[in-house]
Amino acid sequence: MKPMADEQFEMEGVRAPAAELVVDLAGYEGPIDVLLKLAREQKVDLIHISILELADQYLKFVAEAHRLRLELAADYLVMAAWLAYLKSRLLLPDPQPEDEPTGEELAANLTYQLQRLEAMQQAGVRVMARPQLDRDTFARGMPEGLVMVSRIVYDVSLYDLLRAYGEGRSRNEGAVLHIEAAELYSMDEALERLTRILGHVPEWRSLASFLPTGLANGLVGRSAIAATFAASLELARSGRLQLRQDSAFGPIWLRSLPEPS
Amino acid sequence: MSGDSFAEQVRLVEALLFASATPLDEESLLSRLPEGAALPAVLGELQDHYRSRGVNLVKIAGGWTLRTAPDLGPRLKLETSVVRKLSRAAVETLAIVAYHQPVTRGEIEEIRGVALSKGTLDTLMEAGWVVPKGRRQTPGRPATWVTTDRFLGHFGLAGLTDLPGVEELKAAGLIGPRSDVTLSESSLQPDLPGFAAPAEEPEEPYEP
Amino acid sequence: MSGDSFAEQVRLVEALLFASATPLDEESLLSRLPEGAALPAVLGELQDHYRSRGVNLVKIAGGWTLRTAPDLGPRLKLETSVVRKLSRAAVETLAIVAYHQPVTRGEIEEIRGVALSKGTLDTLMEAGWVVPKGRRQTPGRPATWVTTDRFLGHFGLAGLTDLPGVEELKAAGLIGPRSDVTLSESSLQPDLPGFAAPAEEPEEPYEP
Repeated sequence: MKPMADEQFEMEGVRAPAAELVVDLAGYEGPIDVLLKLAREQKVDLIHISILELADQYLKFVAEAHRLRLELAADYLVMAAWLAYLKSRLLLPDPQPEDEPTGEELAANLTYQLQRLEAMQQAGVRVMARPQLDRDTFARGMPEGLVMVSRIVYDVSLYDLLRAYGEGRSRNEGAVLHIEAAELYSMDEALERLTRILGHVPEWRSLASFLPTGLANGLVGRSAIAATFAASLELARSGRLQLRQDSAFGPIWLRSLPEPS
Repeated sequence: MSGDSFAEQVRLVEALLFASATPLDEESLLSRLPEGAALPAVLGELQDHYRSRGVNLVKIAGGWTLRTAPDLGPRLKLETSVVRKLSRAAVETLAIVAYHQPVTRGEIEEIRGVALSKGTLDTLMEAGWVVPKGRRQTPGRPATWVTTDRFLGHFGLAGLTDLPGVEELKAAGLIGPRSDVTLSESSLQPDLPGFAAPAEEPEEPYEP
Repeated sequence: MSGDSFAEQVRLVEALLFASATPLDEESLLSRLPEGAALPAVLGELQDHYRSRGVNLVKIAGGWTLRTAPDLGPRLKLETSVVRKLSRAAVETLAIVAYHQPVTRGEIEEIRGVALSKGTLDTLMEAGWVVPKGRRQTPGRPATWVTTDRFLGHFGLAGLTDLPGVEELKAAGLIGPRSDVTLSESSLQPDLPGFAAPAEEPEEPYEP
């Protein structure tokens, strides 16, 4: 499997001419990975690994990379510096203040990191070695499916029903009453119509003959009678016509008066 | 590969039939078996094996496939009950149908003062509580809605006359002036419910 | 229905497992069996029956399903198979997420001792094997990553406790939080690689 080049690590593998150390940077996944590979070469359990020896090997690895003029990522150089420091802590007596970890503690932690990385690398290999779906093992190609029929049960009681109805009614009881504008023959229209005809009516004629034609007998017709009558009263008051009714409920007659000169 | 035992051939054909997304004809099966494999015998063996099981080997449209046994078909279905809340609009609409039936959609909207969203009557019809019955003899001949026996059953009513009357609802405090709305407020806020022009309700998510 | 014989229960469960497109958990199976059915015995019977056949009964992601026998894989080579080659970084990262979940990007980088390149988690997420889930309640509230049921399904794992060697790793203290001092606490070398969190790549904003 070709490892994916990490972004700070895009150089191709380079082999040292000498057999002593092979530097193939493209194959490493960072400094800890390099350390782990070097540690494996010691062929002992990681718990008993010699950190001093490991530090030496790593420093040699970095030196070799330098000799080959390989550009090492900063991580690798920082690790080299840290290992050199650790080496000195392990070799010299420990005059450190108490809140500082001892050289042995630092070494133990490095061992732990190596173990943990190794454990994860092995786990990855073991997981990948399992039978994989659509490679080693296949699921049913034509599942007929299981039919799930769900029946909906509504959670609503008679009380909910009555309350909802009551709320609706209560809401509407407080509502504003809208009166629709009815289509009626207005007094203004009647006044205009009568005024237009006046002057041509010297003889008595019944009020009914002044009604606009083509009106239905219903509400609009009745409103036309009322409006025309009211308009005739208005014109009589201003002295433009005369009104006459011979008996109760009898026909109403009208005629025009000459314009006051 | 030619060394496959008969049992191995049976295993392979079984796996192929299981995993294939289509029925496999004998040609396709043979192409995956060693030269000279006795496919008819293999298929015969599998057919015998599965005859009494929950899955059968059947030939469909020239290809072989594994199918669940026909007698188990109904057992593969599962009916479950899902308890759901009815929306407020639906409850109110149901109540209006109950009290005013037969009632048209337009009349329900007039009573509620808002337009009825699409799913509301559908939901009630699906629940089996209301049905359309007849038409109003007015222009457009709109359908009228009534409640069903199932509605009476769900709410434990012997009949529609069991529903309390408007006066009784008033006495029970279920109808009455709303204390939270005063006249002065309502004149300031023309968009109070019941005052605004009917507007389409926000459609509630409705799943069939 | 309660009169189902054991053999009938086996047939029914077999048919259910064949018909279902996904693994079925025991609850779903029980809901389709008569009251008091001996599901463990039924499953045991089926598992035994299929052990030597071309299809096996396996437990995956908490449910039961039938899968073709792994040894036949190379012989099946169905058109649907797309084998994904994973980079070494991706395999290691997948293992770390699987064994340490929920885990942040920073923690993955700490274990590997190297910054994670951009595509690695993307590749795993694209495969449907890992997803971000929740955030760690630490400064920066980093997203944490977990594996999915699809990951379990792909690798045929019944659950996370079924991961290879998970018990041993736990016992060895190589999985789980570590209580003792970490090197990053060393005041002398606060920025050592692998000990402090590596230089964080600009994290894309992540909305759960």
